Amino acid sequence: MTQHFRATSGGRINRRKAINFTFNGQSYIGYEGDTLASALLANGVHLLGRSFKYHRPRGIVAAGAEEPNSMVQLGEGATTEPNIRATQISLYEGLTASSVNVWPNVEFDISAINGLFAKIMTAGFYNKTFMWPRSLWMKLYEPVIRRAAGWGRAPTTSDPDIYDHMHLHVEVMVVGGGPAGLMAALAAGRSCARVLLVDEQSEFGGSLLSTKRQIGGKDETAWIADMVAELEAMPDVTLLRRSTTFGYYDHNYLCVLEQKTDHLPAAERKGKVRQRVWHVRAGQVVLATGAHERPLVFADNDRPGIMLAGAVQTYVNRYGVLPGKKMVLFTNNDAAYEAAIDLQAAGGDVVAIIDCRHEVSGELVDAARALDIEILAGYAITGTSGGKRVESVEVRKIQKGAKVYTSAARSIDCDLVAMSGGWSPVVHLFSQSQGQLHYDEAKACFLPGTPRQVQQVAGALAGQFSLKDCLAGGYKAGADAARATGFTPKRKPAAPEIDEPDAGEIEPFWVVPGSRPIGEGMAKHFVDLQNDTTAADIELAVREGFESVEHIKRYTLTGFGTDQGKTSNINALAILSGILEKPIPKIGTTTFRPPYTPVSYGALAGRNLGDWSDPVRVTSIHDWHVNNGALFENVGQWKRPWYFPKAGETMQEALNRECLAVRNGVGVLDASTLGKIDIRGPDAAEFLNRIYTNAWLKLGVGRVRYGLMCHEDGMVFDDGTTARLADDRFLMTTTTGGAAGVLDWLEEYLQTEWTDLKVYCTSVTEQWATVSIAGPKAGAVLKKLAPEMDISHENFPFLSFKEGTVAGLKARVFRISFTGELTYEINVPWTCGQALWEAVMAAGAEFDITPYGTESMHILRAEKGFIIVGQETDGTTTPQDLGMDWIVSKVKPDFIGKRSFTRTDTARKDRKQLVGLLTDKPDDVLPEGAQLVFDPHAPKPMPMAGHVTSSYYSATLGRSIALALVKGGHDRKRQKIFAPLEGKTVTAEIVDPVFYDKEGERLNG
Amino acid sequence: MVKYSIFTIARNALTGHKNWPKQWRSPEPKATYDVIIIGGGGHGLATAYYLAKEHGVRNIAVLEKGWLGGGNTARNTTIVRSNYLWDESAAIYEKSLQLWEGLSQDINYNVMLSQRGVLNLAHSLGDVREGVRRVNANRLNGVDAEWLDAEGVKDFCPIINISKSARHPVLGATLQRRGGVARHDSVAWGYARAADALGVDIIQNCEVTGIKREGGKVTGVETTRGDIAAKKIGVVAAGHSSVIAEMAGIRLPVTSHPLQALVSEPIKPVIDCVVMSGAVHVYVSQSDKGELVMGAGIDSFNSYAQRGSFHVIEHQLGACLELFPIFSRVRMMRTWGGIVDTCPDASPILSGTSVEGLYFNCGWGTGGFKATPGSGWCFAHTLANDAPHPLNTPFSLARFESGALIDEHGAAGVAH
Amino acid sequence: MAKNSPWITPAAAIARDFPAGLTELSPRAQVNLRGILDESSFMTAVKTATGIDLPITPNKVATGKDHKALWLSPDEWLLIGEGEADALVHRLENALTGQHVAINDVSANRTIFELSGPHGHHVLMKSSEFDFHPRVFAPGDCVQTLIAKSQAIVEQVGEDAFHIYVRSSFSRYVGAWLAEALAEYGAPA
Amino acid sequence: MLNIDCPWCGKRHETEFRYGGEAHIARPEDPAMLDDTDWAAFLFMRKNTKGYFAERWLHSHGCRRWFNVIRHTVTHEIVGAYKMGEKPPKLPKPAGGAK
Repeated sequence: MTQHFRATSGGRINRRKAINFTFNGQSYIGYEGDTLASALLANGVHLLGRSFKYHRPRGIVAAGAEEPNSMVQLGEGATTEPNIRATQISLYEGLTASSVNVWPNVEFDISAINGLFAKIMTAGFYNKTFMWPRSLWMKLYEPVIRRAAGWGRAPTTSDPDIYDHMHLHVEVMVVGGGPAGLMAALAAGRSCARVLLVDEQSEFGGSLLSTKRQIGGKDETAWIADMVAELEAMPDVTLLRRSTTFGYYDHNYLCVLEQKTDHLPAAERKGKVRQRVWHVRAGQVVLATGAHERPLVFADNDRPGIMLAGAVQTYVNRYGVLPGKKMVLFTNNDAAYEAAIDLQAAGGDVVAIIDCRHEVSGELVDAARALDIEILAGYAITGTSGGKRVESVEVRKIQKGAKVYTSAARSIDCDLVAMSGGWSPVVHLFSQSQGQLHYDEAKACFLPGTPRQVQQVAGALAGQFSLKDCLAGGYKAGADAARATGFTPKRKPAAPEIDEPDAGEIEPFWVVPGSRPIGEGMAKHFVDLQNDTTAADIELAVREGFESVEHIKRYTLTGFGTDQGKTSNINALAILSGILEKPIPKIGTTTFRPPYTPVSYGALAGRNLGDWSDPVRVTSIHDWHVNNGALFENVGQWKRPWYFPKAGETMQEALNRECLAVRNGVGVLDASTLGKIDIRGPDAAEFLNRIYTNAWLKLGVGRVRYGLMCHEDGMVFDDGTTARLADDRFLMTTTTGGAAGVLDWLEEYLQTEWTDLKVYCTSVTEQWATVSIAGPKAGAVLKKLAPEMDISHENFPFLSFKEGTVAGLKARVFRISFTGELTYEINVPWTCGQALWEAVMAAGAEFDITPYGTESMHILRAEKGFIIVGQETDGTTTPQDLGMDWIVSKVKPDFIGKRSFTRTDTARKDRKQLVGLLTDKPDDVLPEGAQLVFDPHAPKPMPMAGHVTSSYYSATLGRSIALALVKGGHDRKRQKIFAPLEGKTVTAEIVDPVFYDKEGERLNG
Repeated sequence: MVKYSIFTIARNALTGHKNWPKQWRSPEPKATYDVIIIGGGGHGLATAYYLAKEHGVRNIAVLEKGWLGGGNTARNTTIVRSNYLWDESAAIYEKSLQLWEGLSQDINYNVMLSQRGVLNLAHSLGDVREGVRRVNANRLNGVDAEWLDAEGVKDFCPIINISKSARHPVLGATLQRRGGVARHDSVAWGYARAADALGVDIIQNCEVTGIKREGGKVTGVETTRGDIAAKKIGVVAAGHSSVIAEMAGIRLPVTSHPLQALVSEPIKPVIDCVVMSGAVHVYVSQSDKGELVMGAGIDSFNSYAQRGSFHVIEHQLGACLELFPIFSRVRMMRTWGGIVDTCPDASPILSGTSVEGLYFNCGWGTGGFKATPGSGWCFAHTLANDAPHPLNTPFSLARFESGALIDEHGAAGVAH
Repeated sequence: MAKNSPWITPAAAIARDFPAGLTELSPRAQVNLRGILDESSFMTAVKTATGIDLPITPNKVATGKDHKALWLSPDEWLLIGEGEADALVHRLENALTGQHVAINDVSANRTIFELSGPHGHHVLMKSSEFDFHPRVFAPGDCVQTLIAKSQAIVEQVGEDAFHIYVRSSFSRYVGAWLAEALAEYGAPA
Repeated sequence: MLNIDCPWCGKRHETEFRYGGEAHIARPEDPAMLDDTDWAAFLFMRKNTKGYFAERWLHSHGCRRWFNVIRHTVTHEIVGAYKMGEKPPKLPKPAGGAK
């Protein structure tokens, strides 16, 4: 194929570098610098897709982010991407793309049959039907609706590309690299402020890329190059191209999507970061986001070949493409005339300019006349024809304020309709930053009002529509921004001489009637091209009582497409204003929400995937566990060994082996993950006395005590042992998951409530690796490792600790027990953990020392009836519920949580209380989480008595055991209780929660 | 009320759709009503509807400061389910789900309830324990619930990643097949239309600025459209409950937070159920338009702004891609925020107050949308009888004094 | 000394894969010190024990002959020196007897990475929300912030060199993250 | 992403902090003397101000200090931060639009 619609010269494309690409299976050639849209237009391809509801043929409307129609499926396989606008795809060698949501193809799309039912498929259609018979909704109606859903397809495999994030702080961030933005960046940059300039295009210049201008004696290309060169030479100025500022959040926090490789051929992308999200905190923000041209709403304004006048100008001037050879321009303003003039200059033919204003005059009008272009003032397009491309327009003389135009129709043949309904400043980011908008009658657009954040606006966004005003406004905004952040701008340079035509006047014209009232006949006046919302839909919505603009949007889906209504929102608003006969400012504006344009999930996730999705914490003995076949359990962010299966062992076999080793010989556990907090100061004991439910003042130095912590509501939230290292010094341990929360909570009380207490808390969790050896042979192992330590029961009793040397390492050894067996917990510096572990394994070898994991630990402690916070408790459990009254001081006047114990519900006698359960059949292991009832025959909803919190097969006892919370359980010992499971009901007896060694005789080995 | 059906649509098509009546009137406020509902969202409109329909109260005004359905009704992720842990929660949400199941027919407005199943994923042994506990509790409470292991999850939702080497692997899930999604706007509009047909005055753009009281009883409200008298006032103002409470001189145990959500661009259907993961904060379903609808966790700080911090969303998408690697090249199209008022126990308040005639329905936190019909039904009962229905008796303000909280925090039941 | 002889650095297993610009430092003596700034005897005693005037300006580092002190909070500093911490702890304990202080040997509590070279800044920009620009953060500055979602102390030790102190249990994760963040810039041979 | 002014460390991103809810709630001197209503008020009743609000933050990943902030709960404007025990800054006059 050849590029029949490529102008013979001009454009910012590289004609020496041809690029091959494929669209809908057909091969084409474009040039470097093209977008997919410009290259397709150069090849005469206008039909890119179908609309959502009626599947009408659709083509390219715009040349940038505001494009409502031309979404394609880009690429294939693992890197395919749905719904990318052809206008935003830089052409690269080997690009493949296809139309979305068409079947079998875009030329012949079966679903176009929907068009026949257009009269029925009005706004609100779904709400009013598909209700009978009820059973068919899920079986028939919804599946059919769902099949029609969506545009493109997600890939079916994971994404091979890399994404990441950057964080940047600058004094001045400039959004938009058009003339105003460039000037703003220059002014701020020259002041030496740190500046970030961001633009979504592949090159800076904004509107200057689409127009021909002389600035200070240079053409626009030279002027842009000079500006960029000066900015690039500044060390603290960052320039981001192909980068869209998509979100403007609180406190001048903005997010930018930089597309780093999407314009490269596949082979050059490998190993590179594909997209990067920049998180920017800016002292001042200069918004210079420009303006979008508005379409005109007229009968059948959706045919391929009908596009925005500014887009025509862009295709002609930037890409050297003639989007058509016979163009009709339809406008309500002078500025759009430039598109006609430029097309004609590039070799196209402008057959007529239809201007809906009755009086037209001015520099641009004169220039068009000078080119012998016919100007029909006071006319409008009232219809179009053509199948997959516009072929002619129907033109009528218009009467001001008329609901229909009855004048004679004239048909004009054409292959391109350029339209311009005026300009809407791109207020999206300004709105996102909570700034209020105001409507400017003269300019017929919404402009930024008072900002809520520290920012400036400049250029077309600020209503500065001439280049001269843009340059001046941009410079001022940049200088003001720099000054506000403490920098001194250089003296303002003299304004350059600029050659530009006078933009002239605009006369708003929101909807163009045809020969029949809107909504009658077959003609459709599209407002939102992507969602097929028509002016008639808006009228219907109002008729049905929807008057708020938000209701209208939601009822008709205006602005809910992937373009988020960039070209349709203001037209919809104005049409609504006309119907309600209320001025536009009284209608309100719609809300602009992030993102400005869609952002891939991959970019938003950045590198926070897989192993990076959440920090992984490991102990210093982790490698040993891995090398010895441990399976791991996630506990908070920690990886803890779950159990250590040997070859061929089932999980239960491994657990049995591990548990029996502890009961009969010796086992070893990595307990390094417990939180450890050094608590020091003259008031440390008093502090613990207030924090824990039990008494701490009299604990002797060298002794250890177990404690429970409650929140003020009386509910248990953490537990652990605390050792008194010195009169004024304690070492507290917390649960693995609770460490950070407990430390914050301790600091909260010290810093905000009890500021008179002299206590310091220091986290030492990772200062100490902890190896726990448990079992009747634990003493023998320790003796070998610490021959000099007196570990006799008299001199090293339960709940005490000793400092000394273990395996040649300086260590602290605690005699505490979570298994009920003789246990030594040995603390050595974190970095010596593995050395200690290996020494323990070597010393224990003769006793067949067995490493065990969290699961065996849970079984062993359950045999002893010890709780695990978070398993036996769920935020609704008091110490008394757990049968742990013994640890709640009756003497202390106050401690955290005490007052709550006497509330009427908390003091109830029939609260759920911790008990043991023995199933009638010893082999039945109740599922953890089984619900318990007293009457298994009660009808549903069945009154429930509690639930199983822990349940295991105990190899020690040769049967199952369970812990449960049961209503009034403490007084129900020996009663039967039932667990109605799916398919069977298990009967159990309520027993004491201590199943093994009730007298605690095994503690001493 | 004109009955909606395909036949009515066809008939109207013949006349160019020029004869559709308004779905609800826009009446001027009267001087006096029997009951005033403050808040024209789903819950408020449902309350008015059931008051009129079930209790015969006809002289009702719903006062809405903006546009009806414009609060959290318009801003949620549309998930409907009833698989809550505690008996009290399960009962009220199950009542709600039962009302959902006949709602389109009841109010003659298709709310597009799509019961395609809700998975709540478990990622740790603790999650599994909680999930199994909830399934068992649900079953005994008459709420449909199943436990699926990881393979079962994959069968039910094939695109989910159940790799054991994932940072937070999927170990299983609870499944409620009757759970699903509904069309959020339609719920407000449908209730509004049905309530209006029963004579309820829905008054939009009418902001309440004061609660009038005499001798410890309410006598009416001051509004931006004048004073309106009523002996009973039901406040259903979601995020703004505290603001109204302050007008009446009472305090509530609620705080308001932003809750963010997002949708992707519409893509061809890839996921045919609702997947929720409380542990990694992912809530996904796909709308009938093809958008992936996703909710995030609440922002930690108090706020009345309908926006939150972006890192909450970025964090959520990282977790999302762990579960659904094929979403990486799908693009986020729109984000938004609502204001939820949350109670210390993550359960709602439907209760009278120390001011006679003043009732509050609030504190639904992130779980409000699914409760809409049940909440309205119970609150209507409470307003009509000046006494709570057994279903909402546990959700009184008194529980904060007695300590009888209904703590859904631990049970992953808090999320959406 | 015996105490640390079998010392295995927490990131040892991955450190051999680090690209140029990233290393795990050999162990340093690290002592966490808390005390009341207002009590002049405290400052004097610390000066006696360490030769350092503790930094009282937030996020500054004071450097003495054998040690340096990093400001961590209004009543907390991290003292760093070569070798074992015991001697330093003893000197501090002796000098501060009778005062309300907390002195903790935390030498093993944190792993120290050194990030250096032309891309150190970029890696920090990828990994942290803190502003490490030379105008804001310079040699002699330190900061407690998040690096790759993990709490860390970052100290600038030279024009292009940073020390990153992370909790030892996070060191594998953070080390691997930093290595990967550097990878984009290619490993100079 | 709020930019929160830690009174010691200066402005840092919100992710370094933990939220602490309403400020200036003192734990009762003698909880035993309170009836259930007053105790419930201490436990659960919090101001939920729409407007300028005094709240607590903890610089949990920085200097680990708790401090107070005055922040507007609609605009999220931060008027100032102050240390525990210090007097709050003067509130600005309610600005237009920020009800």
